[in-house]
Amino acid sequence: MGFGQLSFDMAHLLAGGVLLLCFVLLYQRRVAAVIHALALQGVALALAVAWQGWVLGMPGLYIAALAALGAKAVAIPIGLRLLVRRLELRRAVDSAIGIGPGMVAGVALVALAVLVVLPATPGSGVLAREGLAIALSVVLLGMLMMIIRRHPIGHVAGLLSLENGLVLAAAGPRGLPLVVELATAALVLVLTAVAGFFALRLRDDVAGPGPGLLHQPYAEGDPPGKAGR
Amino acid sequence: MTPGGIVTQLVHLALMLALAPLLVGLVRWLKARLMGRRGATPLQPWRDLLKLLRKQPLLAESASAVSIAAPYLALGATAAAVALVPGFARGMALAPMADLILVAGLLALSRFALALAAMDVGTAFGDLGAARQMSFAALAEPAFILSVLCFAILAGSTNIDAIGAVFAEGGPGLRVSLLLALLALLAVALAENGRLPVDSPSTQLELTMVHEAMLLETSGRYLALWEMQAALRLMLWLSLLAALFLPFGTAPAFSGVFGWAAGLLAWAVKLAGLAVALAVFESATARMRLFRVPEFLGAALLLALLGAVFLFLSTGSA
Amino acid sequence: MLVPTLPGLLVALPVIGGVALGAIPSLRLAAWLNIALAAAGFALALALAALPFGVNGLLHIDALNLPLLLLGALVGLTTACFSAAHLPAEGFTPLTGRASHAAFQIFLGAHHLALLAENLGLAWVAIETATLASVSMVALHRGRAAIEAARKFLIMAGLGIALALFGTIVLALATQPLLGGEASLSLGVLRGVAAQADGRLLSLAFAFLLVGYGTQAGLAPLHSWLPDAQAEGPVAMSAVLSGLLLNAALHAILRAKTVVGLNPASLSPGALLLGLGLVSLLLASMSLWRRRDARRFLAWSSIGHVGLAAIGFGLGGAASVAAMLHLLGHSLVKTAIVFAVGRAGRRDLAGLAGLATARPILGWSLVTAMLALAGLPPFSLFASEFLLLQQGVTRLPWLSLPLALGLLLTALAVLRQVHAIALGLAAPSAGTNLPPGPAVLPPHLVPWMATVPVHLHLLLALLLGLALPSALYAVLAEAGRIAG
Amino acid sequence: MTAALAILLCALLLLALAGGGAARWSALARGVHGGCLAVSVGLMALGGAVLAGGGGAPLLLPVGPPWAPLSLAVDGLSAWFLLLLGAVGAAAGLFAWTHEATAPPRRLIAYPLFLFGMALTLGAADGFTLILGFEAMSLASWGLLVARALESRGEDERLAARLYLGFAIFGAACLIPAIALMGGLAGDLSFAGLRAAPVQGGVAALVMALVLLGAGSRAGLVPLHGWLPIAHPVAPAGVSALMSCAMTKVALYVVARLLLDLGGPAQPPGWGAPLLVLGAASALLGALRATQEVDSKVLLACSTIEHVGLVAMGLGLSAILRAADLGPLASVAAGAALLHALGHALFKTLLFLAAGEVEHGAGSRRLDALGGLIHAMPLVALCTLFGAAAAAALPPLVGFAGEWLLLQALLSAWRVGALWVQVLVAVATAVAALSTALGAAAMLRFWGLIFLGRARTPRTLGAQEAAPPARAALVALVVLSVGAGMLPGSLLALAAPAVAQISGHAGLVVAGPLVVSASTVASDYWPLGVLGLLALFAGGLAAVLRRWSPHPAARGPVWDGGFIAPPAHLPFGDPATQASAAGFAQPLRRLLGGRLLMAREVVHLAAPGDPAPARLEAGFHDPVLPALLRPLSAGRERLAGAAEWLRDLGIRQFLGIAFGTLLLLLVLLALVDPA
Repeated sequence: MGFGQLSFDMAHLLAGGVLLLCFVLLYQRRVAAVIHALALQGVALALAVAWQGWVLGMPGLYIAALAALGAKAVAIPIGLRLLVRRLELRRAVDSAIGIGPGMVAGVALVALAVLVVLPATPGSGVLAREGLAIALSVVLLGMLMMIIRRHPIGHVAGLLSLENGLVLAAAGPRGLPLVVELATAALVLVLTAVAGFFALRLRDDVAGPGPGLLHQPYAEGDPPGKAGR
Repeated sequence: MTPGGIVTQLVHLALMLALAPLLVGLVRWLKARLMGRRGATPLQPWRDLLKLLRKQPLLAESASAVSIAAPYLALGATAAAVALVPGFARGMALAPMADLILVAGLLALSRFALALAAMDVGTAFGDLGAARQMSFAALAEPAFILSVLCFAILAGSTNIDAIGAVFAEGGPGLRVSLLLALLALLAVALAENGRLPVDSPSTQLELTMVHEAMLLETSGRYLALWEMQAALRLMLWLSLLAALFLPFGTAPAFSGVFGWAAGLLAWAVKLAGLAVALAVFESATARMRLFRVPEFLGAALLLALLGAVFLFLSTGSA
Repeated sequence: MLVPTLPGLLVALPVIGGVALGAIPSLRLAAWLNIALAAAGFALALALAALPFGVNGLLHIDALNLPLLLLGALVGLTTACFSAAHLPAEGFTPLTGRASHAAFQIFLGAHHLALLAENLGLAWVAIETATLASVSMVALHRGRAAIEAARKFLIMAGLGIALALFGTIVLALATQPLLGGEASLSLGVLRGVAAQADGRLLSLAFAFLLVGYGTQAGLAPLHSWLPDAQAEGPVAMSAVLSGLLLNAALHAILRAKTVVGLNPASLSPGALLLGLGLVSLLLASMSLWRRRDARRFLAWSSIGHVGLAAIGFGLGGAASVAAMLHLLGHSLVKTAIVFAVGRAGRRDLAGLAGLATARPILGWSLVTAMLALAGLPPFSLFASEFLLLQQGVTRLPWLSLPLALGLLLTALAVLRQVHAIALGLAAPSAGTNLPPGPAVLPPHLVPWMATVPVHLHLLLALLLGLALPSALYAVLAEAGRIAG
Repeated sequence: MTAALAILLCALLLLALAGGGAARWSALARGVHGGCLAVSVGLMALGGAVLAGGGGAPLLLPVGPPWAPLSLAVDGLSAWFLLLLGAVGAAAGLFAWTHEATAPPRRLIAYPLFLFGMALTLGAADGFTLILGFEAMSLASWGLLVARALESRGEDERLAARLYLGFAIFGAACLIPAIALMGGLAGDLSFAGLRAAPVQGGVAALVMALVLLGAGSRAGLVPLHGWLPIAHPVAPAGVSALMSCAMTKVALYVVARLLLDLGGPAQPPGWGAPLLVLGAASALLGALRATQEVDSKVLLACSTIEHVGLVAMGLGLSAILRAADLGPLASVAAGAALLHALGHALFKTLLFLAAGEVEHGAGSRRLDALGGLIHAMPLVALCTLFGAAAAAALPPLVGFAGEWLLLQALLSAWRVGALWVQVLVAVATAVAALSTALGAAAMLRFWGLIFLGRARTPRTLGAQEAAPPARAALVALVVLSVGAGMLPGSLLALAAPAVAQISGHAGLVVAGPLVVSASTVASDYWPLGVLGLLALFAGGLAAVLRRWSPHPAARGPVWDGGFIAPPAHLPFGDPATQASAAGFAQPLRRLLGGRLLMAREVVHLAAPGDPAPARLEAGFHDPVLPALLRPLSAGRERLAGAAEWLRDLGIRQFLGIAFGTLLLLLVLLALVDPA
């Protein structure tokens, strides 16, 4: 590879920053802190992507970085803050399995990701694999967050973090085709998801309170004793 | 179908028909003597039959053609069976048809006809007798067929004539299986003929009757036909037992008049012996409760099965 | 980017039309335009069938996507017809009605694109679009339950799509070293180098693609959104969900399988697919029994049938042909049932009891379709299930027990409902509670538009089962070969 | 020949289409029934022609999936069953033509399709067509049951239809894997291909089990018989006859075809044992239930189970004997099975149609509501008597011929060396004889309670003789079954190709027109001779007595053991003085019912001083169906309940499951090294 060691070290440093911020996200209990960490992660991601764009000489990645910066570091955190205030959500993001076990699970996931990706056949780029391992870890941690957090913001943060991992993976290798388009599409997806999530939540609140509606209108399950063939 | 076969067949049939009521009379007389009574003459059944034939029959208002036709059918089927079972001679004209299963079938036919006649009028006793008779037959029939299995294995055929021929030559010798089959067949014979301990042929108590219960509504010549059928059936069974287990002295159809005479003598002795045995047995036993009868017949069935299994073991299962 | 060729037109027409539909205020006009667009799409798809197979820019046509494409265009047309007749009963406001029409057409375009795309990235974008379009159709429907279903759909599908993207990227990474550092997402290129690529990375990619697209395909245990979304969306949505979205997602998995399967060092993608398929079939065969809502019942049945197709594709060989035929037959029959249930106007299964007595034509059509769904002859599901069972049993004898058990339980569960419909005492208000709405079609056309699709689908399923044209069979056999 | 079959099948499809039009033109109903009648006669002729002259090459049809194009062929085995189907179909068609001048279209569509399915199963030349026909048969007959349930709107009918369909699907779920396993990897499902590569070893055992479950459930073999007495009586009499006489035979045909013809060669002796055991169990349980049932058609359906069991015993025995290289004996057993199948088809059709006439005339199927019908319906009574006597295996009728051959085969099967076979066969012999005797008791009870005695309800007195076409059907069946009983030798000669296919041996040693013989040394059976003897003795006796005892019989009131004359308000006597259906069954209920049928009798005595009468409660139930279904149903419920926990999860848990799936795959990836 025709680049100096520095460029890879730098890329890994930035990617590692994104991963670290995942753990920060896992660690946070308060909504405001989560949103802050999310914004920071967006900044780190934008930096990583931009660095890749510079290293690889792909100006398209600058656009992706800019989009990431604009959306994830600025727009989404602000939007989330507004929504939290508007919907009067709880301020604490409680976790289903506790912070400590959550961290342990996160470390285990990272270990799994490394186990899966790193045992390389000779000849393929070890360094590229490291990047992939980090991206995989970020994706898995994002999913973990979606699962262990009970708060809506938890879902959103997890999804966004997951998407950060995707962009990280996409921006890593050299010459992935359509990378900008894919990154944009992923961003659109996440934006739609978040927007849709809250829009539906808003409509839901307008319509009336009470969760678990799906299970009520046709409370399924036969009455006992009516066990036909 | 040799001339000798035809002649012996005709003589056999005539003798059977003539002797059947006499046999019944003989058993009754012997029983009476054994019980210390004087008893009616053995000719009494024939007298009863002729008297009944002269009387005008009385049919119930609800009787249908079944009551009229069934006795003929039953007697016809029994007579056909009787014609097939060898008596004093072997190799009679109908010998190729003399199949044990067919005999069982003909007996079933006459039983069926009797039960139909019993149900025709629609009385409690008739129905009760018919139901009981068919139920007992349900156990008697498999016992009979399993005994047939023993013969089929030993003689290679279910033809009575062929079995008799093989046994007369002493082919199989004495076997425990044959003893078991004999016991089973005896039980079946007692049940089929409505003898003690299954059914009392001379009971007056309707509740315990099987055979007589079915004849309560008959009279005149129909009653005569039924009585004759019963007598013929007893004759048939005794002849069958004699032909299977005491095949000695039976004359071949071609052996001429003197041979036949010897055969007749042997047959008469065998029948008389069996009649005495029956009379002695009946005098010594009491009638069992009705619902003990299945156990009796079930035991016969198991004996026959045991006989077959012993046979498999002793023939070395090839 | 899309060159104006026939395949490109097939994709572009509904998308442009959808945008236009969103701008038309008159529901009546929109309904007719909707039908016209779908009809044009169907005609284009038919014309496409006459083209030779091959790659055309970013799009390609081969035996694997052509039958699904034809099916999609047909179901799109019949669904458009049906929804025009059924629109008054859906309770749309003019605004949501417009949006719903637009979403429908965009969904169709995205679906076609997902099938036609030769580039995995493009396919991913198409499926994302299709999913979002169907989410919005659910979300636009009336009622809070629809909103909650849409939320569930959105989260699950969003996660699935994200995972699928990760899988796509990993796939590109795995082949990158072999392409001289230039990664590619073109199927042809990937297939060319897959055999030499790192098997572990390919397996990783397939794992993500399977879980990601498997969520859209409704494979258990990733199916959770499907029953709710299908039950709470409009009827048209329900139909295309079962009929088209699941097929498109499964098609994407198959494409990934064709690439990964070439590498001997990868985890066998067929085995993974078989496993998920088996789980789906068995879970569906049990879950069907406690259903009370008709469309949830149908959704669970879809899960089972897609699972069955996955088993077939997982087995490969002749079983793939069976699975292809099964997908076609299932879509036809399932959409017919969705139409009929929608037409009956009751959504609880108990409300359908006695329908055959109350409304004989509709009821007996429904009974026939349900019998076909249960895999009874002479419909095509019987033929495909027969071949599938035959292949499964002879290739993997241990499979015969779970497979036969799953099929038997599924069929019995369906037949229980058949009995209720055919023999049940008619529910007091069966078929009378269609909520009023503005009529968009002349009254004499309504019964035709509503029932002809049902019968047409059944007739086609019958033809596929009894007299499969040899040309189509050749295509299916080729598709089976491609799918491996 | 095969083309003729194809034409007949097409005609049936057209008739089904025409049946759909009967909603508008009600005159079409008669046309459809007439058409079915004509096609049935055609099937009969076709079967006869093929048996006499040989069939043709398989005919590939232009329909069907490309990997298994439908194909038709009629060989000896199919032809024999086609003959049987044609005979039953013709009689049922005549009955339907009489009684169903108007019928709803759903029934007119299903009826020809039912015939179509059976004919297609019999004419199939490959496994796929066989399954297709089998399923068409099951579905169409289900349609007939549904039609009936819609008309009567009774809970029993609905239950019957549901059970029926469940068992039909179950049969398909067993038969399809069985045929697939037989086809093997090559996937050639044509009979020629299947015959060329017979299954072996464990696969063979699996195939046998599946076929026995799949086809056996349709044939009504114990323990899968539970639906049969519920479903068969529901349909109209003609359809009941078709179900009971033709459909069970078609299922037995499938067993014979798959297990004996295609899979039979090169199997161990144990191959036939399960069939023999199941057959014996069916014969016993069916006959015993027939002695207990109180509904005439249910009774007949149970009797069908008995006779199907006897046929299955013949088939199983044939397989055992064939495996032991006792070809001639195997052919006796196979001949017994085929002859009895035909005989049963004839006399049971007669009985079902007669039961239908009785229901039509006297308004009930309950034995307790009938009685004395011989006065009102003499011809029906006479015809039924022939059928009942044949079913009771009385010589010289057709039922006896089949059972005679079967017993002969059983009696000579000890020649198979293995001790277990010998003991098994001995027990089977006892069971066969026991069921025959039980069957006779059941038939006596059936005929006697319906036609003899006095009317048990006033309605019975209003019964009328059957209509002329139905009478013609009954008389024709009597003639056919008596003829078949008289000429079993000719029939067996006709069936020689079928016998050869089942047993691998050409046919009976001695099977002349007048005589049947199990072998040269074993015994002979001369049905005409027996008839001659019977006629001679009974007729001669009647002639003699006419001379000697010429007194015409007088009529008087029934004596009845001295019962008082009936009161004026009971003009036909107190029905309570006749045996009821349950009462007539009492000896056998006590004898055998306790264990096998869970029979019970409880006397409820009133407390001392209470003037209430004592009551006897008696009854029975067949324990097999509940014992089979209840655990299955409970297990299914438990599984369904277990699957429900998924429904109650929240979105977080669903995400967790998806995550878990992904993690599982990753862990698999980390652990397993595929290279």
